[in-house]
Amino acid sequence: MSDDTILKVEGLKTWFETPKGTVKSVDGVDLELKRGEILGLVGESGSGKSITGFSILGLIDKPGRVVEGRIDFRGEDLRKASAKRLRVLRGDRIAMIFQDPMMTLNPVLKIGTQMIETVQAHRKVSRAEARALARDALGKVGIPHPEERIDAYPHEFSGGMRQRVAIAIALLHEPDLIIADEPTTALDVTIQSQILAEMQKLSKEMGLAMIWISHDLGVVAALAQKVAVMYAGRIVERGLTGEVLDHPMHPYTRGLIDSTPMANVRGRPLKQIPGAAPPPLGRPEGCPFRPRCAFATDACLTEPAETSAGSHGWRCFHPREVLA
Amino acid sequence: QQLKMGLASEQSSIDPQFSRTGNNQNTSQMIFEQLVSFDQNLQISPGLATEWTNLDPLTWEIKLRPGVTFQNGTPFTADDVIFSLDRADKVPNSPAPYTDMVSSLDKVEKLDDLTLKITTKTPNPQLIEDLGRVFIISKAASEGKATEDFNSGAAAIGTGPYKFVSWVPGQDLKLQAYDGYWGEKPEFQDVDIKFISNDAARVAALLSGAVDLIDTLPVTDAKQVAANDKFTVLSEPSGRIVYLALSMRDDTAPGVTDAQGKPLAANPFRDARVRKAISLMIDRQLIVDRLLGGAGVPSGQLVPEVLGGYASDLTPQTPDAAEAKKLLAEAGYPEGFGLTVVSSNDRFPGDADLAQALGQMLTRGGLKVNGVQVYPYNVYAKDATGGSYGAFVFSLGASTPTSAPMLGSLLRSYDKEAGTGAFNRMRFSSPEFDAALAKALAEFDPAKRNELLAEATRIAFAQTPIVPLYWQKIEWGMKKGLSLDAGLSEYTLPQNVRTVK
Amino acid sequence: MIVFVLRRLLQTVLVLLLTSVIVFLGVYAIGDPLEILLPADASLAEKAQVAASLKLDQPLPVQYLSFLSSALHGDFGNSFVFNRPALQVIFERLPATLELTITAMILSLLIGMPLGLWAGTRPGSRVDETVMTGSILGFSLPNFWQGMMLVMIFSVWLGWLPSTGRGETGTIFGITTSYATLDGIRHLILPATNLALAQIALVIRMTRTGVQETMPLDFVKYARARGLSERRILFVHVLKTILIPIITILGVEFGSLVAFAVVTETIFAWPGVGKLIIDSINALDRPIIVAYILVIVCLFSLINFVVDVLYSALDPRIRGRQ
Amino acid sequence: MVSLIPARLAKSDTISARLARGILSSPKATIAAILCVLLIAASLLAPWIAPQNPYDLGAIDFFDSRLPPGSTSMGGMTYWLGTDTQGRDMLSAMLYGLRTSLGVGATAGLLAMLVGTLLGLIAAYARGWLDALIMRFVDLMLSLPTILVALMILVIFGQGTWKVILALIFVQWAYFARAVRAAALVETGKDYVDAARCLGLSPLRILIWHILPNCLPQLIVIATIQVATAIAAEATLSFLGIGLPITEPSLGLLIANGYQVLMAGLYWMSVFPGVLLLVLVFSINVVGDRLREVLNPRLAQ
Amino acid sequence: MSASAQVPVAEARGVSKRFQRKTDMIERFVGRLTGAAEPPTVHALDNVSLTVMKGEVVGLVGESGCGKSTLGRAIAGMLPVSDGVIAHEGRDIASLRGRARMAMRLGTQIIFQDPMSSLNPRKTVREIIGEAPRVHGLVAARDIDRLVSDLLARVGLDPAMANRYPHQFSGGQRQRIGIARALAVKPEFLICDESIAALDVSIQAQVINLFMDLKRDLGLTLLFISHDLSVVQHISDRVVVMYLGRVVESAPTDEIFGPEGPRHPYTAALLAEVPRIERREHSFSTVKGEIPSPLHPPSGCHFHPRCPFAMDICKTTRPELRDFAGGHAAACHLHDGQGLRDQNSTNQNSSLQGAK
Ligand SMILES: Nc1ncnc2c1ncn2[C@@H]1O[C@H](COP(=O)(O)OP(=O)(O)OP(=O)(O)O)[C@@H](O)[C@H]1O
Ligand SMILES: Nc1ncnc2c1ncn2[C@@H]1O[C@H](COP(=O)(O)OP(=O)(O)OP(=O)(O)O)[C@@H](O)[C@H]1O
Ligand SMILES: [Mg+2]
Ligand SMILES: [Mg+2]
Ligand code: NI
Repeated sequence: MSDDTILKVEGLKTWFETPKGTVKSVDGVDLELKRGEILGLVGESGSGKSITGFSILGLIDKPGRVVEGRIDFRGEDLRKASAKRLRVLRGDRIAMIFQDPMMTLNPVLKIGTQMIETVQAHRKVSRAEARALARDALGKVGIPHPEERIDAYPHEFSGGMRQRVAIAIALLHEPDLIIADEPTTALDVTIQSQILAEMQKLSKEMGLAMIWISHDLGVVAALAQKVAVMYAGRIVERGLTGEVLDHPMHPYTRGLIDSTPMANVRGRPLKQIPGAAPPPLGRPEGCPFRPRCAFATDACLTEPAETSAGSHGWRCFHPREVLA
Repeated sequence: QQLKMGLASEQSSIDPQFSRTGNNQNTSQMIFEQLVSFDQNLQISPGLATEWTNLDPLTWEIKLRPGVTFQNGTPFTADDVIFSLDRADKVPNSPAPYTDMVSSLDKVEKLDDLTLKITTKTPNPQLIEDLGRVFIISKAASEGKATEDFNSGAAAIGTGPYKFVSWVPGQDLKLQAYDGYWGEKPEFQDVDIKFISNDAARVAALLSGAVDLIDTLPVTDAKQVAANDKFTVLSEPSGRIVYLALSMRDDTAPGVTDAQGKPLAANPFRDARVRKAISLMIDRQLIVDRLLGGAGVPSGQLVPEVLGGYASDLTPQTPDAAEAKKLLAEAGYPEGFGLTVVSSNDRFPGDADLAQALGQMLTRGGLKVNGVQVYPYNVYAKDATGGSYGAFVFSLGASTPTSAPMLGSLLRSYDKEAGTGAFNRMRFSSPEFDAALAKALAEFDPAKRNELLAEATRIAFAQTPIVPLYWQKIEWGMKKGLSLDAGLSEYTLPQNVRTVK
Repeated sequence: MIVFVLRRLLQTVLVLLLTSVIVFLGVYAIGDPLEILLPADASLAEKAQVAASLKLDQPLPVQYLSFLSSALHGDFGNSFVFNRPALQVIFERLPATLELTITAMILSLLIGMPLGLWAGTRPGSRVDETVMTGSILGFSLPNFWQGMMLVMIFSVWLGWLPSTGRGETGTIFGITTSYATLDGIRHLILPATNLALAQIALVIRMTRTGVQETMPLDFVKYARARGLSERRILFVHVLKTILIPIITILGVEFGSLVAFAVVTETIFAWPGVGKLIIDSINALDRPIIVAYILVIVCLFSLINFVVDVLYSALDPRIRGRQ
Repeated sequence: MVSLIPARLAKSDTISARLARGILSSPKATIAAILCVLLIAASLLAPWIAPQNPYDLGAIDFFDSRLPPGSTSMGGMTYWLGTDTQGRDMLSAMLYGLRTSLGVGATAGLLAMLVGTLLGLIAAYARGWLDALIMRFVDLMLSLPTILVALMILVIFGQGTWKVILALIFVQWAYFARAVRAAALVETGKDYVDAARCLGLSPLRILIWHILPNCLPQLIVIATIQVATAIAAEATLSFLGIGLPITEPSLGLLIANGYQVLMAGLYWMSVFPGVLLLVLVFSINVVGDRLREVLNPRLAQ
Repeated sequence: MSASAQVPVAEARGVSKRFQRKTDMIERFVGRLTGAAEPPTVHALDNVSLTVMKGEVVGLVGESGCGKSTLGRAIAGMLPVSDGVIAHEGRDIASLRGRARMAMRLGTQIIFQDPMSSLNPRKTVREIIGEAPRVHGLVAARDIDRLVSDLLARVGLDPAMANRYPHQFSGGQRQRIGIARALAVKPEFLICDESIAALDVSIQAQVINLFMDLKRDLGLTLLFISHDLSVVQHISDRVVVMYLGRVVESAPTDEIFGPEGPRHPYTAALLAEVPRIERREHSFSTVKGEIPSPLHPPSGCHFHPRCPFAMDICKTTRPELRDFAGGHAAACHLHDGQGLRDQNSTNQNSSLQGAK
C-alpha cells in the first residue's frame, strides 16, 4: 500500500437483520482510492451504494451491521476504531455529502449554528473564530454575501444552495476523503455544473479524494477517473473510466450504458435491461444478474470471481460475448 | 398555646350579619356575641342582655350587661344594640339576611345606656329568641362600613372571646384571645382554623398532626380514629332530622307507577295509610347501626327530647311488615305500587347511601322501587322545591329552643301570601294542625307554649306528614387530651375546647 | 404580528360572548341559587328580599344584558356568596392555582423529558419497558386516588410532608409565592406531584415517540457524519425538533391541569380557584362561575397565543409562513 | 416482459392480518390482548357469571353490608371479595361495574373520536372561516370545566349512563378534533389527495376513504389514552357526585365509594376495583402502543 | 405528425399564477392602517402561453422552481389560475360544468413528480387503480379485476402484485403504478411531471419505452416535464423552455438539438452543461451571477443577471416571445438584431458579441 492510498476497502459486507430475513445490502465490496482521485460509484437503485458510504463512516443504523471486511483509512482500520476515534475522524478527515440536501440540514437550526458546531466539534476555537471559518467556507462554494447568509435557516435556501452548504461543511476541515452521495440528482444542469466545477477544483488543488455516488453515467464520465459498478451488493465491474464505459465487460454495465438516451437514437425505443432488480431478500444463487442476463449459462449458477486485466476488473463468465 | 382546627366549611364573610348560614354563625360566635346565649341544647340564657321583661303583648324592656367592652376597648352600650338590630335586615346583597329575626320590631328606644324599650308590630311571644340570634356589632367601628371592611378586619370588632387576626379565603382564619373578655377566658391564646372540605383530607390532616381537632368526622372513619390511642372522638346528637318526604302536591306523584310500572292515575301518598305503611317498612335502627355506624338517633317526630315542643309519646316506628301490608291493602294497593326514591348526594353524610338503603327496604316491604336517583344538592334543591320528585330525602336542622320554626316551615300549609310552609315541599296540609300551631305560637308562657307545640305535633304526626328517619349525630375527632363542648347546635368553637388530663 | 394579535383578539371576544351566554343559560338551568344560599329556616319573605337584592327576580335576558353592560365596564358583578367583586375573588386565588399548575408543568417537563429521552434512545430495552409501563400508571388511576395515596404515604405514615393548605408564603419580586419559604415549598410538593403525575406520563410518551421518530431521520445521521457528539445531537438537534409538538400538547393540557386542579385542590385543601369554582358551582354562585370561565377562556387564548409564538420561535419554517 | 418479473408474495396482506401478526409477535402485547379479551368477555357475561345481580335492590341485603373478603352471608353465599356499604357482593359489583366502565369509556371514547374526527377533518379540508369557527369552538370546549358541562347535561337531559357518555363526549371531542385536524392538514397537502381529485372523486369520498385512513395511527394512540381518560373521568365525576346512577355503580364509582371508607380500614371496597381498573387500562394501552408500532411502517419494519 | 395534430388538446393562453397568502378583513385593515407592504407574492407563472396538439409530445424543461409543475397542474385544471385562460379542445375549462367538466377531468391525467407521496400508502394497488373507474362506472364491478390486471401488464408489472401496498414496490415500479392509475380512466392527454428523475437509467429506459408505446398505440398526447435534457430530446416532438415563471423558448426538438441550435442564451447554457457519457474528464464551469429567487425576480428579462450577453435593455424591458420560422419561438432581446443561429458556443459567443 503506497503512501498515496487514502482508502482501501476489502470484502466489506453490511447486512440488515429484518423480521423476514437478512438483507445483504453490501455483500463483498472492494474499493481503493488514492490522493486526488475521484471514483464514480454507479449502479441500480438499491444496489448498496449509499450503504457502502455509510459503512465506511460507521453510520449503519440499528438492524444493520458491518459483518465482515476491512476498511483501511490511511493505514488505520476503521472497523476496529473506537466510537470516539470515529467521531474525531468523521467530519474532520472523512466528510460525507448526503443524497438529499433537503433532508440533511436540521431545519430548526441556523446554517451558521450547524457549521460552527461542526468546527467546534473538532477544533478548540472560539465561537468567533469558528464563525469566521464557516463564513469563509460559504464564500468558497459561491454563496453570495456569506456574512448575512450564515444566519439564514436551511429553508431559506434553494436546493442548490443547500447542497453547496453541505459541500462547504464537508470542506471546513480540508478532509482527505469526501463521500458524495448523488448530490446533484435533483438539480438542474446549470446548478449541477457549478457544483461539479467546485469539486473538480478541490480535488485538483487540495488532493482531495472523493467517492462520487451517482446513477447518472454522464456526470460520472465527465468527473471521475475511476468507475465502479455495483449490482446487488457487489462491485461487478471496476476500472478506469474509459475502460469501463468504452469496453464494458459485464452485461449489467453494458445494459446501463445502452439504456442511456443518446442523441443518435432519438425517438426509437431505448434498449432496456429485461426484468427487474432482484429483491433484497431472496437474491438468486450464483451470479445475481443471471435471471436478466442474455448470456447466462449453467456456469453462472456459481458465483463468478473477479477477473482482472490491469486496472480493469469484472465478475462475469462471459466478458467476450458482452464486448461483442 | 395554639389550637389548630380543621373545619369542613368556611364562612363566606366575617360580617356577622351578612349571612345566617351555619358556617357563618359558627365563625361569628367566636368573635361576636348575641343578646342571649344559646346553650348546648339551644336553650337560652342571659348573654349581652341580662334581663328581659314583657310589659304588655307589644312592649318589652331589656337590660344590658354592664362592664362589657368591645375588642377595640370601647364600652358596649344600648346604641350598639340599636345599631345592630337596625342593620340586621339591611346588609346589602345578603344571601341569608336576619330579616325574620327583626321583622316584628316596630320601635327600639334607648332608655339609658344599658336599658332598651322595644315595641313590636304584633304580639310576639318569641321575640327574645328572635332578637337573641342577631350578633351585636360595635356602632363606632362599623357605622358606614361594608361587609368588605369586616373581612379585612377593620370593622370586625365584637365583644366575643376571640379577636380577628387574619383571614385568607379558602385557606385559614387566625384568631387571638381577647384579654378584656367579660366571661370565662378561653384556654387557647392563638387559634388557627384551616378549612378542609374533603372528608378524607380532613381526617388525614388530623392523623398527620397538621391540625388538633376536626369537625364532621366521617362516620366510617370515626371507628378508626377512636381505635387510635393518640386521638379521641366526640359524638353528639344534633337537632338535624333526616326524613323521607312523600309528595301530596298533585293528583299524580312523579315517579309513581303501579306495581307493573304503568302510570298510576291516583297519588297514593295523599292517603295517610300509605304514608304510615311506608313508615312501617323502614328499619331505622338498622340504618343507624349499619349505614351510620351508630351516628344517629332513630326519630318519630321533628325535634329531639331536649327541645321545647317534644312529644314524649311519639316514639320511632318499629318495622312491621304485616301491618304495612294491611294498611296498603286498605288503601287499595294490595299489590303495592312503584315509586322512585330521590336524594341529594352532597348535603349530609351518607345521603346517597341512605336513599339506596331506603330503596332496599321499600322493595322488601312490597313496593316496586323503579329507581334510586341522587343528585348534587344544587340541582336537587331546585327540583325538590319545584315538585319534581315523589319520594325524596331531605334534612332540616333545629336552630331555636323550640320546635316552632320547624313545624311552621315544614308542616304548616303552604301559603305564599302568609309566608307559611316555606319548606313544605310535600304540600302536607291539615287545618286542624295549622290551628293548633297558631294557638301555640300566640302563647307567651314558655312552658305552656311547649305543651301546645307538643300537642300540635301529635295532631300532625297522627297523619304521618313526613316519614321521620333519624336525628344525625355529629362527630369530632381530636388529639387525646382535648375536650370539646358541643351540642345540638353543631358548632365547633375554640372557646369550648379545653385540655383535660 | 399585529394582524395576528388583532385577529386572535377579535376571535377571543366572540368566544367570550358565546361562553358567557352558554354559562349564563347553563347555570340558570342547573338550579336556583336561592335554594342553596338561603338557610333552612328562611321564610318566603326573606326569599323574596334576597331575590330582589341579588336581582334574581328579573327575567334572564334582562339579567344577562345588565351583566353585559357592566362587564363592558370591567365589573363582573358581586359574588352571591361572598358579596365581593367576582373578579377580585378569582384573582385573589388565581396565583395559588397558577403556582400549583405551573409547578406541575415544570415537574412534568423536568421529569418527563429526561425519562422520555432516555427511553426513546433505547427503544425496546429494559429501561424503555420500565419507563413506559410506569407511565401507564400515571394516567390509568383516578387522580383523586393517587392524591389520597400520596397523602397516606407521605404525610400520614411517613410524616415527611404536610398535606393540607398552602403553608407560609413570602414575596419574591413582589409576587406572593410559596417558593419564598421552605415551609411553602414543602406544602407544594405533594399537590404538585399529584397534579403532575398524569402530565409526566404524557410528556414521557410524547418525548419518547418524538425521539423514536426523529432519531432515524437523515439530519441526525448527517450530524453524526459531521462528528458531533451524541450529547449535542440529542439535546440540541433532536430536542429542539421534538419540542414543538410537546409544547403544543402542553398548551392544550394546561387546560386539563386547571380542570384537574379542582380535584387536587379539594384533596390538599389548596386555596386556589379550582376549589373556589367547585364550591361556586355547588352554590350556583353565578357571577363567580361566569367570571371564572371568562378568565379561563382568556388564559387559554393567551396560552395558545404564546404556544403559537413559541412554535414559530422554535421552527423557522412556521415563522416564514406567518 | 411480464413473465420476467418474479411472481412472488402474491398473497394479500390485509390490515387486520398485519395487526394480528404485529400483536402476536410481542409477548407483552399478546398477554395484554388476551387480558383485554378476557375482561371484555367477563363484562359481557357478567349477568351469567356474577354470583349476584348487584343492580337489583331486592337481591342485595343491607344486613350483609361491609363484610370483609371471604365472609359468608346469612343466605349462605360467600362473598369472595367482600361487600360494599350497601351489602353488594364486590365481585358481582366489579363485574357489572367493569361492564359499565367499559361501556362508558369505550362508547364515549369512540363517539368522541367520531365527532372530533369528523369536525377535525372538515376543519382541515375546508380551511378558512369554517376552520376558525371549529377551532375556536374547540378552545371554548377546552375551557369549560368538566363538572360544569356534566352538571348542565345532567340538568338538561337528566341522569343516566347516556348522559355521562354525552358529557364525556362533550369534553373529549375537542382533543380529537385538534389532533385530527393537525394530521389531516399534513395529509391534504400530499399528492395522493390531488391525484384523487384529479380522478374526479368527490370530496367526501376523499376525506373518508383517502385522508382518514392515514390519520388512523395517531387516532388509535389518542383513542386508547382517551378511553382510559374517559373511565377515569367518569370515576372523577362520580367522586364529585355527578356520575352514574348510584344503584348501578361503575368501576370508577366503586373506587370513589370505597375510597371514602379506605381510611377506616375497609380496603377491599376500593383496592379490588382499583386493581381491576388498572389491569384494564394497562392492557388497553399496551395493545394500543403495539398497534401504533405495527401501523407505523418505520417502526414496523 | 399526423393530420389530427391541428386540434389543440390543451392550451394555455397568457396564464399567470401568483401564490399569495390570502388576506382577510382584519389584515387588510391593519395593512392600510400601518401602511405595511402586501404579503410577498410568488409569481410562479407569468403570462405563459402553451399549446399542445393532439398526438404530440411536448417536453417542458427548466430550472427547478421555475414553474413547470405549476403549469402542469394548471393545465390539468387542478389549480385555478390568477390570469389567463386554460382551454381544452378550444373550450375554457373554467366555463365547463357537469358532464363536460368530468369528461375533461378524466380525459386529462397527471403523473406526479413524487411517486411515493402520490400513492395512498394505505391502499392496495388494486384499490388505487380500480377505484376511479369503478366510482365513475367506466367498467362493471366484476370486470374491475380484469381491468387492473390488464393495466398492470400494460405498464410491465406482474398482475399478481395487485394486492400489495405501495411501500412494497421500488421507485420505478411505483411510478408505473401511477401511470396505470392515470391510464385506468382512459385519458387522451397525459401530463408527466418529472416522472423519471428519480429512476436509474435502466428503469428510466423502461418507462420511456412505455410512453413511446402508448403514444404509438393509443395516440396519447403527452406533456413531458423534466429537467433532463437528454430524455426530453429522446422523447419529445417539441421542447418548451421555462425560466422563472416565463416561457423563454419553444421549438421543435430537431431544431433546438439540431444544427439550428437554441435561440435563447439560457437554453444554450442548459445544452452546454448536459453531461454526456461520451464526454470524459470535462471541466465544469460555474454559473455566472446569483441564482435569482422567484420572490424577487430580477427586472426586465429574468435571465439578465446570469446572461453573458446581457444588454442595458435586458435590465428594464421584458422581452416578448417572438415567433420564428419553423415553429420556433424565443423571448430574447438579442433577436431584435441577428438571430441566434450558430451551432457551437464559441461561435455563439463571437456572433453575440458582435450583436452587442
Ligand atoms: N434499514 C434497512 N433495513 C433493511 N434493508 C435496508 C435498510 N436500509 C437499506 N436497506 C436495503 O439496502 C439496500 C441498499 O440500499 P442503498 O441505500 O445503499 O441503495 P443505493 O444503491 O444507494 O440506491 P439509490 O440509488 O436508490 O440511492 C436496498 O436494497 C435497501 O432495501
Ligand atoms: N402552494 C404554493 N405556495 C407558494 N408558492 C408555491 C406553491 N407551489 C409552488 N410555489 C412556488 O412556485 C414556484 C414554481 O414551483 P413549481 O413546483 O411549479 O416548480 P417546478 O418547476 O416544478 O420545480 P421542480 O423542478 O423543483 O419540480 C416555486 O418558486 C415554488 O416555490
Ligand atoms: Mg442511495
Ligand atoms: Mg415540479
Ligand atoms: Ni437525473
